Amino acid sequence: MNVNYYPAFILMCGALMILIQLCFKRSHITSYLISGLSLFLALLTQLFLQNHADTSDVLFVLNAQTSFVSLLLLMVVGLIWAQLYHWLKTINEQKEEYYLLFLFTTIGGLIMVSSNHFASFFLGLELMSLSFIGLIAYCGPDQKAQEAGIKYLILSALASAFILMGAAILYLQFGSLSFSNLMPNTSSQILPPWAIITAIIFIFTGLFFKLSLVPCHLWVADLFEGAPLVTAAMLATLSKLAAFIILWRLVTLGHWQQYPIIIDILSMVAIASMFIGNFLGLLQKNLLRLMAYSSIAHFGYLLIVLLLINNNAIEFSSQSFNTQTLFFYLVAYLFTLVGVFSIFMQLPKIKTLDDLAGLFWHHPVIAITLMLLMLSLAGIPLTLGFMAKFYLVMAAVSQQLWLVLSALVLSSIIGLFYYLRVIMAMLKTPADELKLKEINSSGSSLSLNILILFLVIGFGVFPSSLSQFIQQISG
Amino acid sequence: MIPISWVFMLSLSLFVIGLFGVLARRNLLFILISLELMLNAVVILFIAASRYHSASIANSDGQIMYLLILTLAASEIAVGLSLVVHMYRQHHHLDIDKLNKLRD
Amino acid sequence: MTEYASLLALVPLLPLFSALILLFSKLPKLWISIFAVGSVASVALISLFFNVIFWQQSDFVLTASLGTWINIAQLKINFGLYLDPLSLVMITIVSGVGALIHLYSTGFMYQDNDLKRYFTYLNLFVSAMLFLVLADNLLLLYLGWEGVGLCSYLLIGFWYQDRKNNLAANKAFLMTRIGDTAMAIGLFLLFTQLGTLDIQEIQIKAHAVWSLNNDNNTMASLCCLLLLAGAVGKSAQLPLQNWLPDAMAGPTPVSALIHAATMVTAGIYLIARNSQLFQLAPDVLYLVALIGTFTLLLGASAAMVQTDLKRILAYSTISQLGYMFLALGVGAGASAVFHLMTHAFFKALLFLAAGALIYSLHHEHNIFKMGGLLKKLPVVAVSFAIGCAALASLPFTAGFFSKELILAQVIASGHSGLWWAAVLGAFITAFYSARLFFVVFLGQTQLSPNARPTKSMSLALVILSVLSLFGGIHPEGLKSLMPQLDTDGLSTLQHWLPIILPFIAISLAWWLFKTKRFGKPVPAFMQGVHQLVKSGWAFDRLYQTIIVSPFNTLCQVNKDDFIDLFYRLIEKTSGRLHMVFSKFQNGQLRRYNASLILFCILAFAWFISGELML
Amino acid sequence: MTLFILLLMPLLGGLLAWYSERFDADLPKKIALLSLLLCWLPLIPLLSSMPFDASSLPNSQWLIDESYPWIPFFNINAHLALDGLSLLLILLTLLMGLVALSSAWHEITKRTGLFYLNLLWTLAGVIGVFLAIDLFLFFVFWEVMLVPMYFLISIWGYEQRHYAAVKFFIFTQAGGLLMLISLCALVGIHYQQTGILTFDYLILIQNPISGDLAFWVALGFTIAFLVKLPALPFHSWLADAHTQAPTAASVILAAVLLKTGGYGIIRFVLPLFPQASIQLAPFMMLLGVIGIIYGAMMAFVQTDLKRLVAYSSVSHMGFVLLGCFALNIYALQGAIMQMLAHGISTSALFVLVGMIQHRYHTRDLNKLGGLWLNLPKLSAFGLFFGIASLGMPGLGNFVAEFLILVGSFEQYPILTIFAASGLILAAVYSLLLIYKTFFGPIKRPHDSKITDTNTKEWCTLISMCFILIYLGLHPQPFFDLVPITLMKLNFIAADIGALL
Repeated sequence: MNVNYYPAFILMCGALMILIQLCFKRSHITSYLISGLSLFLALLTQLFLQNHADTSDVLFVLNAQTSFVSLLLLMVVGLIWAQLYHWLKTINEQKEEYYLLFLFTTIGGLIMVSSNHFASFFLGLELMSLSFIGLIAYCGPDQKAQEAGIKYLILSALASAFILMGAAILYLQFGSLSFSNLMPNTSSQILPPWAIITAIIFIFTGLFFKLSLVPCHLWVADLFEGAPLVTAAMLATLSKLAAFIILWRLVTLGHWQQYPIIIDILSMVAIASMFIGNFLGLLQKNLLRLMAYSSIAHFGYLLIVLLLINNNAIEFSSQSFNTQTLFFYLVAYLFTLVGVFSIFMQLPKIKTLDDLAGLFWHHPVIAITLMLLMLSLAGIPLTLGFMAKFYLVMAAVSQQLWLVLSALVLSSIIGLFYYLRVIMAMLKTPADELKLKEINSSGSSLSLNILILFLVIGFGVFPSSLSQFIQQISG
Repeated sequence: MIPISWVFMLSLSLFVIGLFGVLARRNLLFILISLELMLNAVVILFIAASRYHSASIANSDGQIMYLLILTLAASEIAVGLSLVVHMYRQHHHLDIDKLNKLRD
Repeated sequence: MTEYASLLALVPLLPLFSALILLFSKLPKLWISIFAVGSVASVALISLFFNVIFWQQSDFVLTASLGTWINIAQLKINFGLYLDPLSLVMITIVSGVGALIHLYSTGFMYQDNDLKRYFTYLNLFVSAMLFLVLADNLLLLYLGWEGVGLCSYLLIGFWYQDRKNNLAANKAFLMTRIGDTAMAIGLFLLFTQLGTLDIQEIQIKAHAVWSLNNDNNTMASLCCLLLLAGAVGKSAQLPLQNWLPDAMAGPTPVSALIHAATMVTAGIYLIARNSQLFQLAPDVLYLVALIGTFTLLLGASAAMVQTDLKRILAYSTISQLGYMFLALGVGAGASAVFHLMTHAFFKALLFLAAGALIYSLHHEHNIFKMGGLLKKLPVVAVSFAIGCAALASLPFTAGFFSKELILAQVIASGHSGLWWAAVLGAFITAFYSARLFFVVFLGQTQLSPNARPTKSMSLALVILSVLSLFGGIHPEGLKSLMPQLDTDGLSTLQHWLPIILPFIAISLAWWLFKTKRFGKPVPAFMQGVHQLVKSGWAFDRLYQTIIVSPFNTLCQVNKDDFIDLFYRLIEKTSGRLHMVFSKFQNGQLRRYNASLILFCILAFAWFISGELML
Repeated sequence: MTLFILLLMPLLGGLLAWYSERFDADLPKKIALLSLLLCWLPLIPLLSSMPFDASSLPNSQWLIDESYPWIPFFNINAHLALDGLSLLLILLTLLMGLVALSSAWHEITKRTGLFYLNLLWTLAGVIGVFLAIDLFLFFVFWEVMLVPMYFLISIWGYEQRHYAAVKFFIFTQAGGLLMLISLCALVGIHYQQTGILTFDYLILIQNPISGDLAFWVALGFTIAFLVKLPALPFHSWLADAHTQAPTAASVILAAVLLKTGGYGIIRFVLPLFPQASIQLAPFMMLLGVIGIIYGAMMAFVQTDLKRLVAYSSVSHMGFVLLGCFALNIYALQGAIMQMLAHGISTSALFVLVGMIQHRYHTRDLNKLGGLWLNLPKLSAFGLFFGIASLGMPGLGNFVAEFLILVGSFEQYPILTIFAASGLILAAVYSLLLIYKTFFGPIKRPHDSKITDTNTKEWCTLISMCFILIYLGLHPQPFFDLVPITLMKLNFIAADIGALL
């Protein structure tokens, strides 16, 4: 068994342990600890595997880049796990099954992230989607969660169907399902050329649904609002990270960039999601829906990375720099997002902007953290978000993608407005004090905020260590 | 020997029929059924492709994918049906158009 | 010669120091007036001392420098003072008349509780005027020029409670500012063409550069035209003259000092100072003469029909300044400055006498409400009589010598048409000064004076009367500075007509006064013309319609910044776009499925369209 | 290390002030005052050793130059350097910080700790902008100085403070993003042309980029600076930001934040893009002149006192733009002098407006009138600074405007004549300001508890008067301090009028 499978394997054992523990005696704390332990061990092995894993077999590609991504994934899940216990206490449901599904989604993510073959990709995708349905519809009586669960079920099934259809056509054309040899210029032209394009479009539909990019973005706001908070956090970070890595691997390994139409589709979708994502969020009152629309916009920005054609001649458009931009942007965006969701977890009763009123004057630490996270999302300097945007602009400018860049500027200005609205809401004089009184800023959440601040602002002001680490990985 | 493009056209048309089913139907059960139809359409293409390519490269990826898709369809339907039961118990109807509490 | 330099430096600085002391100190009224009058009197003494020293020499130059101001690349400007016969005459007038007016206003303004503010502004004005007159470069002259404008704005609006005074002050400042801006553009042109702003260097370089090839005299005439515009603005000549009558809103000594003796003469000084430059542009000189003539006719005719005492004197100042511009225009700079000197004496006398009148008739301005005051206010009556005589240029008064000289020069320079207009002006001047004297001092008394002018006011009146009578000595230095035209080839008519005319005008006025026709309303058909002339040939209404109201409506229309509306439009459209997109989010699952398929269809359609076009 | 201390002092001072609010209410302002005074320490040795006569100009342009590695991958380093121009502007910043502090002393009562934190952090950001030589660091400071100013306006402002604060933030951010793109493009092109990847201004200036893309990059930079220096099409944020900001914030905004735009043009646009700025010059000068006239016309009809002063600074900044792009030595010196003089005269006007608002709780010109009777000292200062703002000779503004107009006359005479008409319009709105507030009949019943200027206000205003007079009568040390000749502005025609 290849040493690189150990992290997934450990998580699998963790899940089994929880199952066995369920049979004997239901105790929330033990399942919490088991899942925590398995996650921690998986993280350690992943760290250990970081510097000498470079084998690749049929189903999985296990080089430095994928191990970095799975490391990032595990760290994000670890951060979400840290607040799971407090949040679950407030839910009057069976607690232990949540950890089970939680671990299964992580395993699905790990598989999907390092997959190099349609089979493994499909396996990971389904494992993650189905366990997500469970996570979403977890709270029985809550009608919104039910509705969200049904929507996610139907839509993800539809998306998988599209991806499979695309895979099937490509398999018919190229005879193999692994990503690396989807070379377009084979001798035998089995299917008419438009068939390959339709296959790619079908796969794009499925993946764009997962990434909630513009034409298929309608579901994400309802899911964020309907699903329980932690599930929404997982959806925002885990499923989108895995889907984007797959999209990136498909486009780069499969050299889909030299089809001019793919470049057009990608740039149109990127520009559309930047604008529509930001316009949707403009006057949005519900905080979670706001975060959903901002994630549409951010993945619109990230799509620019796929438009960059690697040629090592120009300084900032070499293969390694494009991957660095991708990873840096993912790290920055995911950490900021996890930070925002952990803040929301600490403010249970607060759902809309008006509830936020006066938070700054009652709980300064939480308010300042949320403020800095909003600035990081907006891309104001001295935050991680700005460094990510700087990488992106450097890469795009060196390839003279002026249309996309102007869209980036205009949409981030529009985006700036609703990030400022959140900050503005916190500064307003509070309408009713009681809602703010109930927030018990306990010790553990304070330390978590400090950690998030360290990640977002620390790396924002001194990004050299992070950028060096990413530079080594992307080779 | 039936030319592969015929099979391709068959699976594509089946796929589109399933797609139409998902869009047109309002009842959740029928949506699940048409989803099943779409997955079967894909399966046909995989089997045909694997059969077509078996001459040149002796790989049976297609068949393995078929097995995977079947298991997926089964587990998906299981979860779907549990949601259907749950929905019926709460709403006493299966019309998904009425499920629009989550809106902007 | 240099030991006097420090003395020269004192001349402009003394009033400035006293103004600063008055500003920051809390002195009692007596000390305030002592400081104010003392500083200007000492400057008068210094200028007298300079007069005595330089009495024989006709071409002396005394310079002093107070340090560098701006020194970048070519632009080297320092606070340099330059004394020569022309500026000597000017500082003697400014400080002499200024000291007398300060003395007079200690009495006139004594009850006013804002005395400190009054004397600060007055001293500041005198120091600015001295800077203007003594400046050796045009930028320092411009500093004095604007300083004088500022002080006149502050002093006109001295009684700030009354809305009318403030508007008059704003009008005065803005109209002079228009002239100043034109002059500033002249400065820029001079600097870019000649590379220097030093007055003497300009004269030399101008002659070197422009007289060589007479084709680009246009540049010289352009510079002179712009400087002329500045002079016209400051000396209230034709296009920009209707601020002076409204400037009478200020206290009377202020009108005497600023709007009769000193500030309004700054324009004449500017042209006289740059006479060599103006020589290079004969067409501009002729324009100066034309402006002078038209202004003198306008001023004289308007003064003839006024009823307000101070407005008559204001319009008469405008017309006398017209004479000086005429003299400058025909190239008789020296006679212009000579008339400036005599005019300063008798016009200041008239204003101060009018001030005494107003002071004693509890602020009455309308002359037809006064009458028969000869017996009641003897000193004021006598000084007023001497002033009117000098104004009408009766023989053996100071006015006579200077005006005759100008008329002779005009004839000598061959402009007979201008001469006839000047003579007509002289006739009307004599007529309205006589009318003024008869209406105010003869006939039966309507208002009886309740206060008598104080000692200091009477002293100032007496000294000025003496000066108006015997002040007609033509300063020697001026003749050498600016060439004179020989005036012996005159025909008898041209020699005797200007001397007889005043007597005819006075007898006409006496006849009209005797038949009680002065106060009567004008017959119907003359009503329109009378009103037109009374309002100073309707220049106020003219500027109101062409400049002020269009500018006002233009600004009001754009009150809230149409560019801002553009940004508000963006704000509204983005709000509406938000509404449009959020309408899609209506929670219908089947609509979400459709969105997925929509992407496929659109992508495929794009692909097909791409294919078909190839 | 002195420059970093100068930068860190306000930051730490701010934090301390905020923390000290727990102990007692008026400790923060004392700490803020202390930290501002401490900021002068690093500059004292510099000022004393500075040779104030033109003979011994410092040989190299930079008085202090410090650089530490920051992001090695892009070889960005935290490179701060001080030359004559930035020394002048930093002195202005510190001075205006003190003025803002004095005007906020009694006015701000609630949440004072946070107020002084934001105040000092804005100052730190601005000092950073004036010192930063590394383009990336400059951009970081450019954006970061906005955040505390946004809080100043949105928490302590007046009625529509949120709208004004957001508008201010978004306008400048849009400009900033445009600058980010042109910054990256500049570095990219420079790398292609010379093979050196650097963000350092000193290296970039060695061989400025050329070509048509350079024109667009220069335009990107200029637009970002035009938004900050409110030039015409992007000026509408200034009026709202000023009317809704508290006095101290609008003093800082008027005196210092507007100058970062002018400083940016002189420091980055002119030297880095010589050909492009020659091509851009006529349009920008036209924009400047339109700005002058448009600002004056707008100021003329405003009924709100602060809006009037805000639009007047749009007009003054039009002069700065005209001066910068006239591309000759007089106009450039004039532009720098105008930035200093305008900084002082407009912030003094804002302090006065703040004092009037503090006493009469209104800024509406129709309700104010005849203040001279009850508040003679305050009205005297109002008169002085109103006159200064219309450009009275003997005060700083005149020297600046004269130099700008002389410089630009040599390039485009007709354009300068229109700009000179701005002088008349400046007189129009300044006299209107003075007449409507201080003269005229008294409209409000005089209650005795409204006092005239107290000693603190008197001292700040009188010191500003003396500075303006010193600027007007003896500007020479300020001209010697800015070694234009040392800068790479070789295309400036220094020999005007040498026709002989």
